[in-house]
Amino acid sequence: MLKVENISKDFKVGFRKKTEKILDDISFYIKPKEVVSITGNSGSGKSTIARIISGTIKPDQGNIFYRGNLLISPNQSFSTEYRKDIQLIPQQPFLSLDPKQKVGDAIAETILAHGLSPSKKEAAQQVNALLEQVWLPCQLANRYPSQISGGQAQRIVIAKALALNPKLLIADESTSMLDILAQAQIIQILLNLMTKYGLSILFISHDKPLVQAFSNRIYHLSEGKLILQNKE
Amino acid sequence: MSDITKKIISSILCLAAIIIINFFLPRLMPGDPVLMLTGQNEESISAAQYQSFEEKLGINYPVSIQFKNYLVNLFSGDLGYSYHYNDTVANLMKNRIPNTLQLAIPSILLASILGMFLGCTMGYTKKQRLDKSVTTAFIIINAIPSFLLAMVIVTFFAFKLRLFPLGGLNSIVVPHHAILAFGDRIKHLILPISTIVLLSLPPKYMMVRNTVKSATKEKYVLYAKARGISSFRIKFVHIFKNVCPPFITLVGLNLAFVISGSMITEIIFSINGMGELLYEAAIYRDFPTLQGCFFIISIIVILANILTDITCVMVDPKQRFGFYESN
Amino acid sequence: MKKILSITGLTIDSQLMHGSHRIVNDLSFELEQGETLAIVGESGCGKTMTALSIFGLLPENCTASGTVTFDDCNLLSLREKELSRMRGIDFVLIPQSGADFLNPGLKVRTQIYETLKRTGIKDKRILEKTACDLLNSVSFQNPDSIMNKYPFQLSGGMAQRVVLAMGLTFSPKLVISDEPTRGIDSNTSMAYLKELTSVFSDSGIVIITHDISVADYCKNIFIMYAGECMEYGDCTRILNNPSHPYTKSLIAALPINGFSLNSRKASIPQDFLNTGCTFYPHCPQSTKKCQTDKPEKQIIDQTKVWCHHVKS
Amino acid sequence: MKNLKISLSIIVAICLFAIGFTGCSTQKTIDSMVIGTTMDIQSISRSDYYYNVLSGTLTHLALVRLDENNEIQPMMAEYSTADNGKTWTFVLKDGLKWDDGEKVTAEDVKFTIEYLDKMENAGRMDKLEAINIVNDQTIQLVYKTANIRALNDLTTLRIIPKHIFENVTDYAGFKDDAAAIGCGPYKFVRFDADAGVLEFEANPDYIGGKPNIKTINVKLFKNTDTMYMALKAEEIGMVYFYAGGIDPSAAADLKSSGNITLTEVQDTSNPLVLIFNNEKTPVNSLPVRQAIAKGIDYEKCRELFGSEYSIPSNYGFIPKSNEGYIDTAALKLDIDGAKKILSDAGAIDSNGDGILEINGTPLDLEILVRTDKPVYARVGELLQSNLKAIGINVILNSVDVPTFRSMTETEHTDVSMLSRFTSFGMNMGAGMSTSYLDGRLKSNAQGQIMDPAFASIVDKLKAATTMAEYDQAAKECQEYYAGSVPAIALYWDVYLQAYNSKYDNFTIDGTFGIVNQQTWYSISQK
Repeated sequence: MLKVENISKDFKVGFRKKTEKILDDISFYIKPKEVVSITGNSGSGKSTIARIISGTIKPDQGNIFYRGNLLISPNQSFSTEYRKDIQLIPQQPFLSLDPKQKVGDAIAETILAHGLSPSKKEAAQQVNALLEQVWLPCQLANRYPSQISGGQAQRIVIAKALALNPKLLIADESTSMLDILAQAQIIQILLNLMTKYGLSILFISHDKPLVQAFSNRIYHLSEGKLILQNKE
Repeated sequence: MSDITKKIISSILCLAAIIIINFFLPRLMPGDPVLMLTGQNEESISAAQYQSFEEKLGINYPVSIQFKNYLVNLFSGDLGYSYHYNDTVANLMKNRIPNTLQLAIPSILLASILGMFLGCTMGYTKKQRLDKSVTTAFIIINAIPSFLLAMVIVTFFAFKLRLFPLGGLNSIVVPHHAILAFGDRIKHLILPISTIVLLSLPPKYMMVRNTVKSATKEKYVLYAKARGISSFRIKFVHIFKNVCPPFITLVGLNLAFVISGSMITEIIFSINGMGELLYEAAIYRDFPTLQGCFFIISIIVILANILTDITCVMVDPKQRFGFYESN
Repeated sequence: MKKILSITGLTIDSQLMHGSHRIVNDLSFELEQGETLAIVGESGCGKTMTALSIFGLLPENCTASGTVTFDDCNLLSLREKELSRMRGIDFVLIPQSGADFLNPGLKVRTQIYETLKRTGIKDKRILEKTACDLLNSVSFQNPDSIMNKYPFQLSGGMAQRVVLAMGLTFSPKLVISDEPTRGIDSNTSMAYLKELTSVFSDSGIVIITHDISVADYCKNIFIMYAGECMEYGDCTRILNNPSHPYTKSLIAALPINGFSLNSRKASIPQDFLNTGCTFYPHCPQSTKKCQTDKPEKQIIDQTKVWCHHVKS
Repeated sequence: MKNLKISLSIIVAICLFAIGFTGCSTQKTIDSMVIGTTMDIQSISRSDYYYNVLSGTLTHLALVRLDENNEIQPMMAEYSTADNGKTWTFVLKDGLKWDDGEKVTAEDVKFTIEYLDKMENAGRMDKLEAINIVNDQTIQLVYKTANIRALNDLTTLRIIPKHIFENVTDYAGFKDDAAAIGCGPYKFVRFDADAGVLEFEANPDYIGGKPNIKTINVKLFKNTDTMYMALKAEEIGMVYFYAGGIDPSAAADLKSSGNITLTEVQDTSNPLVLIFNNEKTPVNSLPVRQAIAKGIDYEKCRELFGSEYSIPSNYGFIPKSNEGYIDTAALKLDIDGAKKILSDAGAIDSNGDGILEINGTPLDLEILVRTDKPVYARVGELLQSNLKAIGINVILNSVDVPTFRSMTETEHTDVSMLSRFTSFGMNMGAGMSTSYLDGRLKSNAQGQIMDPAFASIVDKLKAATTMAEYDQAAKECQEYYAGSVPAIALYWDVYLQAYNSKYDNFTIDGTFGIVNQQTWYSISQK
């Protein structure tokens, strides 16, 4: 479904602007209904992969194909037609929520902005359905981000991404700051969604033992190189 | 291109814009440019005088040549001629800048040190009531108009208590001995400097206090406490270091204010300085002097900005060494 | 073995805008020299507050009552000055991730030196040597280059070890390690815990964590939920044979056990409840009694459990 | 203990005695006095306006001076006139010396007139036919036309040394100490810009003898409030501002401080004048002007804009202390009288809008005010409401200064305006304020009286060869003003001078007020 070919990315770092190769000629693929994980130490460039695939930054080299079509290349920005299909779940959910906006409204806003619902009323119904999907009670829609826990915020962000009926979810360290129970919930939810809607999930985490528990394939990123690891 | 180069280039562009505005403003403003540039509007001037001014100013030449002359003059240090003072603007400022600096430099230093010290102390203290009362006091001081504050200080310390002189930089009779003369000067400087310090302190204090207040919730402060580091060191080494960059920026921005904004203080304390020059120039519509002052002040602002940016980079190791964006 | 720390009836209340709020209720535990105790609970359960109350570093709006006996004196009744003299010497805090807890604006050298200076060393050369020794002892090959770096230039693991080295300065009697494993993968965290327990082998160690799997490295475990103790006892016993439903659900949710959950609602933030069992709203086994009565301490197999469903 | 008490009481007694003794005696010589001023003195250049003024009270002399009755008295020179005021001869007093020791000669006088004409466009040479040096001490000025009041102009001509200035081309930029060399009772010592102090010391060689004060310091203040504090704190002995007094609002406070004396000096200017343009409707009609003169609430005006010492003005408007002043009717609010005059002139309100019309033209009076003096706009508003009551509509037209000048002085757009008559301006030309009102003077006249009757009076003033002739013409002039109402002075005012009560016996001078060359010989200290 998604094919990443020979992606490279350099970053300029620091006051003297040294160039460092963050990603060096990496390739991998994701099939439908598959959980692919990328592990690596912090600073190894895992998030850069997530940001390239989600279209926030451009690669220096290489191409990314989505369903056989060229999605991203160094001179082609993200084509909007697929924007909805690929959704990023960021590491720090609170940063992507407006602290002055009720979480339900944040989801409804996404729905309305993409014209997925004809009216506000229906959008509200969709919000409730989405919250149900991520195991949250409907009442939570009326809370502000400061009134919910980290695990709940993460689930709100997943619900926001789900609103657009994506085909691929990129979870960037989505559970690393969560407690065990919350982490278990998120992973259960993601796995549920995968089977229910045929989603693919790109799970990015530093925690190898964690991803080994549920991934179809695991890649390890180290010094810019991506290596496929066999499941132990 | 590094950030500093970018900054310098934008400063040069800014300077160019200032020069252009300075040149065109009197020529585009309604009214006669000769009157504007000579500041002659109180006394009616005779036709002969008008003509001589016109020739001196070169107003009758085409604009391009005027502009060229203006630039040549500017770069040779000629900021124009004040017909109100019958002196070159450069000369006028040369006499006054030392006086203003005598006020400005100690004021900036004192206000910065005090702002930092009080801000750190009050932001860190557990004595809520003390913090609240000091902060409220500063808010009140900040709300007092500058001339009123200066007048209150003069009335109380100079007039009622007779502790300090009412104005000027020296006594009428300056003592001959160098140390006594220096003491005399210090005695005259204390009140005006205190006024400027009080005027420029509140924003500095508030900024430092609030930053420190939020920094006390930082993890590194908690850890430093847990390591048993003295609260003095936590305040003035640990938190200080991290409050520095925004503080330096604030002080840098404040520099130009202190130089031009000591206006009220200089007038109340009858000090022959830049602020007083600006004030008089504005009253008498002495445009050449006004323009000269603004030009110099803009240069100071630009320089202060560059300096601030460089200092910030020097102080902040993150900017100096660069860091990966944490993911 | 000598008893280092003994806490009885520790209760922490926090003053909020709308009244008082109980964060920690009636906790008791003790620690012996060389013992490692894990305090396990979800975020917000009050475990960090418990640690801070030992250090006397509770936020201003919080008050602690009960007794915290350390070295025969009640820490809660000490003055700030006396506490400050003990902090970092008699008991040290090893924070969760070194990089966040070190001052980003000061070099590692400065921060190690300022701790070292408390030993009375003034000579630059001796300072340097002692600091190098400390860093060597936490297996840094090149201590000098580490000391010239700023915390943000260190990797997470390096910063952790710097913090360990700083904790080692005064062979402390009590070490409290707050969330040593959050944000690092489980293999690394196990290695780190090993290092932690080995460098502080003579001290009593309290590990505060959300991850019940770290309990493998501890002698005793203390499981907290919403400010109250659920189960307290020997680690191996509890991990192999948990009695409390909450402990059970924690163990089940581990990756190794397939993230299984007893309840979908299990992680909704909990508040301390004045009546009944605090865990009853989320407990799969809850009954009417759980709702009305506080469970009494039950002792099963030397393990203390607070649950109505467990019979000794 | 007892000894201590005794010695203490002795000390106290001695102190009291000493205080009493010094307090009672009136000293003839005063060691020093500090004069506070807000005059903006930047340098000792002769072109520095306020320094030039100050030097006239201390270091520099003019040929003649005005005394407190505004009469001419000899100063540097005795004067005589011949040819009905066409030729004036001045004989310099014996022994006048410049501060550097050089003798003051007739050459210096000639040089000063010529030099200042060149450097300051003083315009004296245009009026002069010749300057004849009779001998070292005698100089003759021959005017083109006979002018009995030529001396008035010479009261402000401060003579400067030729040997210093003859090589000075940058007159304005000449700030050397030598620029301050004069021949008056005081010598310039120093100007300390940092301290804001000018120091003068008594000139021992001055022909008038040694003045009563040894050292005079002039302390420059940038704001009046601190200056008044310094006066109250006795840091300064008196405050002074040329052609101005203390702030009327500060008077009560200064008075109540107990150690300060306030003196009134008659203001010889007209601070607030409504000037009609006698050529333009509706004010080209005499009844309308007369009605307006009766329609203004002068009391309110003084209360709002004048000092508490201001006094009502009269129809002749030339202030009392001027040469040739006569009493004319006082200006008074008389609404019924104003209405009667207007209805007699045929003004009726036919459309009922409250504004009267004459021959169908409404009485719309446009008044020009300058934006740089906000008080004029407020006065304008007062006039608006006053005149509305008698059926005249006032339109205020606020313009900035350049526009004001071009409208009034260059274009002569025949509008009425609010302005002031300065003492100097009123004495210019033929005097009696004619330079403001004579319509023939296109250059700077504001009032535009084209009436031939007035022109003949002006000519008479100009042609006066004796003071009696001049006074007669002045009388006619003021009667003309009273009858034809070309301008209305809203009030007359005084300058308040404040000084420490320990000083006494100031002399008042027509040009400078209480600080002047004569004061230094009369002043005493308690």
